[in-house]
Amino acid sequence: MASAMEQLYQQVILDHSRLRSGERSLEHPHGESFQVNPTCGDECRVQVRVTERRLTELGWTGKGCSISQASLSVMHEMLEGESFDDAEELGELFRELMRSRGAELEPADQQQLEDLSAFTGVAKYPARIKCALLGWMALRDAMLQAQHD
Amino acid sequence: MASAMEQLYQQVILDHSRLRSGERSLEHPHGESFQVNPTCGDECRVQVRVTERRLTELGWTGKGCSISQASLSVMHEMLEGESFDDAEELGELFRELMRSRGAELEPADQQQLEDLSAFTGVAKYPARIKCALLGWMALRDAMLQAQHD
Amino acid sequence: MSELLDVSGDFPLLGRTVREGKRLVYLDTGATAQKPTAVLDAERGFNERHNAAVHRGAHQVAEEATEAYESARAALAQFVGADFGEIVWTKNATEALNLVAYAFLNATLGLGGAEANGFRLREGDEIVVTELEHHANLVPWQQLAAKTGAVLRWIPATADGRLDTEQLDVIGEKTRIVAFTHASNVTGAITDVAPIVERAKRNGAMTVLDACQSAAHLPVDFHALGLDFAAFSGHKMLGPTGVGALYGRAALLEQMPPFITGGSMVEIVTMEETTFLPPPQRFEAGTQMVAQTVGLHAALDYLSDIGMERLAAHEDQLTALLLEGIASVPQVRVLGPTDTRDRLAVVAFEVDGVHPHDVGQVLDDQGLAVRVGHHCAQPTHRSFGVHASTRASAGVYTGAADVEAFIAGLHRVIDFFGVGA
Amino acid sequence: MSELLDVSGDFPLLGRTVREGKRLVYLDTGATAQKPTAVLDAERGFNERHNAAVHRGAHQVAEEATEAYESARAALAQFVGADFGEIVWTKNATEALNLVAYAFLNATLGLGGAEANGFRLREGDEIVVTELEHHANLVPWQQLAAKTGAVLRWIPATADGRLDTEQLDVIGEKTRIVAFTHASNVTGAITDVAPIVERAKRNGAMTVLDACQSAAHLPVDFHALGLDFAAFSGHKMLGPTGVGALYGRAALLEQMPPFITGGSMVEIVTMEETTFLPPPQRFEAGTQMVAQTVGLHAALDYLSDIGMERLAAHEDQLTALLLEGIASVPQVRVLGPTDTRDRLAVVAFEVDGVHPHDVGQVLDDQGLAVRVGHHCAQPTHRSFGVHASTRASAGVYTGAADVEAFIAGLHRVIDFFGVGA
Ligand SMILES: Cc1ncc(COP(=O)(O)O)c(C=O)c1O
Ligand SMILES: Cc1ncc(COP(=O)(O)O)c(C=O)c1O
Repeated sequence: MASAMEQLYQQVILDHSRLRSGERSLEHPHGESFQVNPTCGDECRVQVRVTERRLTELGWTGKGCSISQASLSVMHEMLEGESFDDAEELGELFRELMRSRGAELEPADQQQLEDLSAFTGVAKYPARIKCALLGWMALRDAMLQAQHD
Repeated sequence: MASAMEQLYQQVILDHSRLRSGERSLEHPHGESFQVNPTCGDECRVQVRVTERRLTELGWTGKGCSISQASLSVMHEMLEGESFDDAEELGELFRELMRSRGAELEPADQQQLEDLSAFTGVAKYPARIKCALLGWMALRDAMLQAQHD
Repeated sequence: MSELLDVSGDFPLLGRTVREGKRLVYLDTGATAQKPTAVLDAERGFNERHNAAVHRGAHQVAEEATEAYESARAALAQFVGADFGEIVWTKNATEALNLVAYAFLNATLGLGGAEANGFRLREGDEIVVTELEHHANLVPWQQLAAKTGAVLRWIPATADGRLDTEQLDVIGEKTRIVAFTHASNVTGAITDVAPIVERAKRNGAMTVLDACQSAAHLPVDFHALGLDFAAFSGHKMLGPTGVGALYGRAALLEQMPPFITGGSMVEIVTMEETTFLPPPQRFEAGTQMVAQTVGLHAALDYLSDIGMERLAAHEDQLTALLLEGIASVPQVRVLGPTDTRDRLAVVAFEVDGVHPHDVGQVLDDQGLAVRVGHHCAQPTHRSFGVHASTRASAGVYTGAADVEAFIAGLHRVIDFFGVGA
Repeated sequence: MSELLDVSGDFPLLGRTVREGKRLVYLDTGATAQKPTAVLDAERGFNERHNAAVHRGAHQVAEEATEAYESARAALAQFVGADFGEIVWTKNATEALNLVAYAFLNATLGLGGAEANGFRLREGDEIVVTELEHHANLVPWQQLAAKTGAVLRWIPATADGRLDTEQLDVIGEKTRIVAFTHASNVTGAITDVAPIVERAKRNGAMTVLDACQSAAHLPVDFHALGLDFAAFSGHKMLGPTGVGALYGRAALLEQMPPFITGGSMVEIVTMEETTFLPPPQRFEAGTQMVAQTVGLHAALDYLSDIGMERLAAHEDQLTALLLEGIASVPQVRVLGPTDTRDRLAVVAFEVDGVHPHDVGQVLDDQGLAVRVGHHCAQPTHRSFGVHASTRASAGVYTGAADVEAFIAGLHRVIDFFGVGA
């Protein structure tokens, strides 16, 4: 059996932390949010362009650990082009996963999470949950902003 | 043998706390000092009139416990009319007594202290030492002031 | 009369003797409470297994320390009827009250941006306190007034040591802050909070409750009381020294500029400037009293196991015994209500012709530990025309035998100083 | 090389395991130290026998509590080269630094009378800090500057993480306060205090030393250093959480208006105004962390028994081992001096291509507890062009085997993330 740490650093995560899908600044974003992890000073900025409650473009920049960077990369892959409703639903499911303390997920949820299910191991490390959620907090904020404009 | 508390409240002390020798306000004092015991808010004011480094008049007012009032009363009886030097010497001896933690004094000191030796028992109660010394702090201050004017 | 509690065996200190073998009768719980073994074990257990810097680092012990610290916060929030994020750890109630006063000062000096507008004072704004305050809930407001040009006003006390509810008109249009005690640590009187909060709200003033005595002896629910802020101390609630807390309504904490600044409460720091974390972290600068929050958590569990209603009923009976016993000594005058209605088991009194220090000394000689002095409430004493008093106060571990010993002690005081009838 | 100390058996927490049975190697002493049994016993013993309100009441337990509290102060004063009345208890170093900053603010706002003139700032006055400060010795001064119109300036760091002594000219005629660290909690560099104090004195500025790291690991003598103020924390010195102290030169403490106000620091209180006690009481409002001062006293005794010179020599050897071991890993860059001269056993570093959080996680998996992040010193990190690092720090209980395990752990990090050469 893989150790807790090996479960934490699944290959998907290590790959995405190098892939950095969606790492770019957008021009004229409709919404953006800058978030900081106070423990380490890790930062990320998420920007969105929106048409009819749909994330037509999603870009991010930032510096951080493999967990936070991979989380942003997967977020981009899964949500660019998707509707607000889908983004909110996925975000909520991901937050739930992070609160699960590493318990097994229902198969349906696992399926919906796709690559995000690789983050299951993070939930066992309370100090790392913030890393995984940092980009998602920024996304929620950026979407809120885009909605209000 | 008398208990520590009976040694604390010797008859001399109980008598002086009622006698209150020297309790009065002076007109045109050359020096005066007001002191407060922060634990209980007990207060005293000591006033002196001085001729050639001699305490020609010494008066006090205040409210406080039997120890503090008796100490003022004995102070007045022993020091009115005496020289600064004698007052300082006695004050120093009394402070020493208070630091003694209730140990027996040398016979010579005991003799010099006269009624003040009744306060030996106070030194066993750290919280009460301030009560016994309150008036003496005020006297020292008042003398200092009188000297400077 | 229901059964009194009988838990003194849980409190190691109460097993000791004083003054040459006399059983200690601890009647100074109003000043600070003794701690049950469960609290000492919890604190030590934390230090032996989980001590580390919280909210930092990724190692296991640090994770456990953080979990212990934050779960103490959750327990405290639940205990006093607040939300998790509404509890700020402080070293004691005094710091908690100062935190609020300094938030007003810092906002008035321009910090905190537009969000902090509600905390800016203008000359002529009024701060209302009461004549029954502990110095901790009076002096910080005097200082704030002196620094901002605000005016301090107060609700007076009645002759029997309650707030004079006929005089709530002191709270008016200009009032910005109403700081008042939930229970006087001198008279024991419990404040009827509702009309004060109602009047403060009507005038747009914020309310600050000193819950030091109440949170330790009564069930309290800050949300139900509609308060903006409340302050209290762990050491009065069977917890360790060195830990207290501020309750602040979430929306208000959000708006407040910080008080003490430093590590663990910042977001981005450059040499030039700093942005701050949201509450409660914004108000928790530097390494916190982590082991003490764990001890307090155990104290709250201990109190909850007993039940605050049951504790209050227990103490009501002790109040009745104390007042009854004292009434049998004609030389003694109680400073405070002489009936048990809305009253804690805190009884301050004068002995005719004997100074409180002397009263306390003779009681001490019999193993009776009481408090003498002004109990950090000089104006309250002045309202009774005295400058000091003796005070007996009870707690969860106090029993009927303690009260009996105390009354016998009072008779000995009368005899010793010869002030009998 | 002399013998290393071998005292880890005195520290219960170090006997535990983490992460499925791995021996805990605690290398986070720079954040907070573990506590020897003697400290835990002293604190508990106080709570079981002597706990009561200090400086109040006339009963025996209160007398004993007062004696314990004040004798801890005396021990601390002696330990750091100060007089008894020059030690003010605080909850941590952060509060101590804020106490000084707020004394300046309160004096500037008119409190404290003519005595406090030396603490009044005028627009354009300068406050000098350094680029090596912990946020605790930076943010309070930023805030003070923002509130008073004073200007913040700073002494920069060199490329190897020391203060740039070529740039002490920042301290000049307009300088009123020079606040600087005795030892950086990131780079470990120990400051040469004398030239800074000399220049501050020459310009009539007050000096404030952050002695958090130094007082815990070196012999310090504040009088000999000629300092005006110094701040430090008990929890870094093997003592309990929740207690720290400010050293202040007697003549200056006398002149300072209070910071936190409330009970036990007042003389006469009326509803209208208040007079304050002399120092140190003036700065100790409310019920203090009494049990924690007793624990700290035991910690000081423990350290004195070992001898601070011997401790420093022990840690010097560990520094050498750490730096040597790290030098063998080419992917690792030390943020700070790479020789042992004037340097604590605090080593922060970068691993090329691996984020500190990830470094720390893999170390943690092997039982190695280090700190990751900015260690409350963002500007210091920025001076190295990074925003976070991993930090290993040693203490009295650290041994050569711990350092070996750590170096092995670093190799595992390199392997795990595939960043080997
Ligand atoms: C150099 C330095 N200064 C200040 C502090 C702040 O100390 P505390 O958090 O105990 O207030 C620390 C420790 O965190 C430190 O290492
Ligand atoms: C009513 C009241 N308010 C405030 C305080 C201050 O609490 P602390 O000394 O724990 O800060 C006390 C206790 O001393 C109190 O009884």
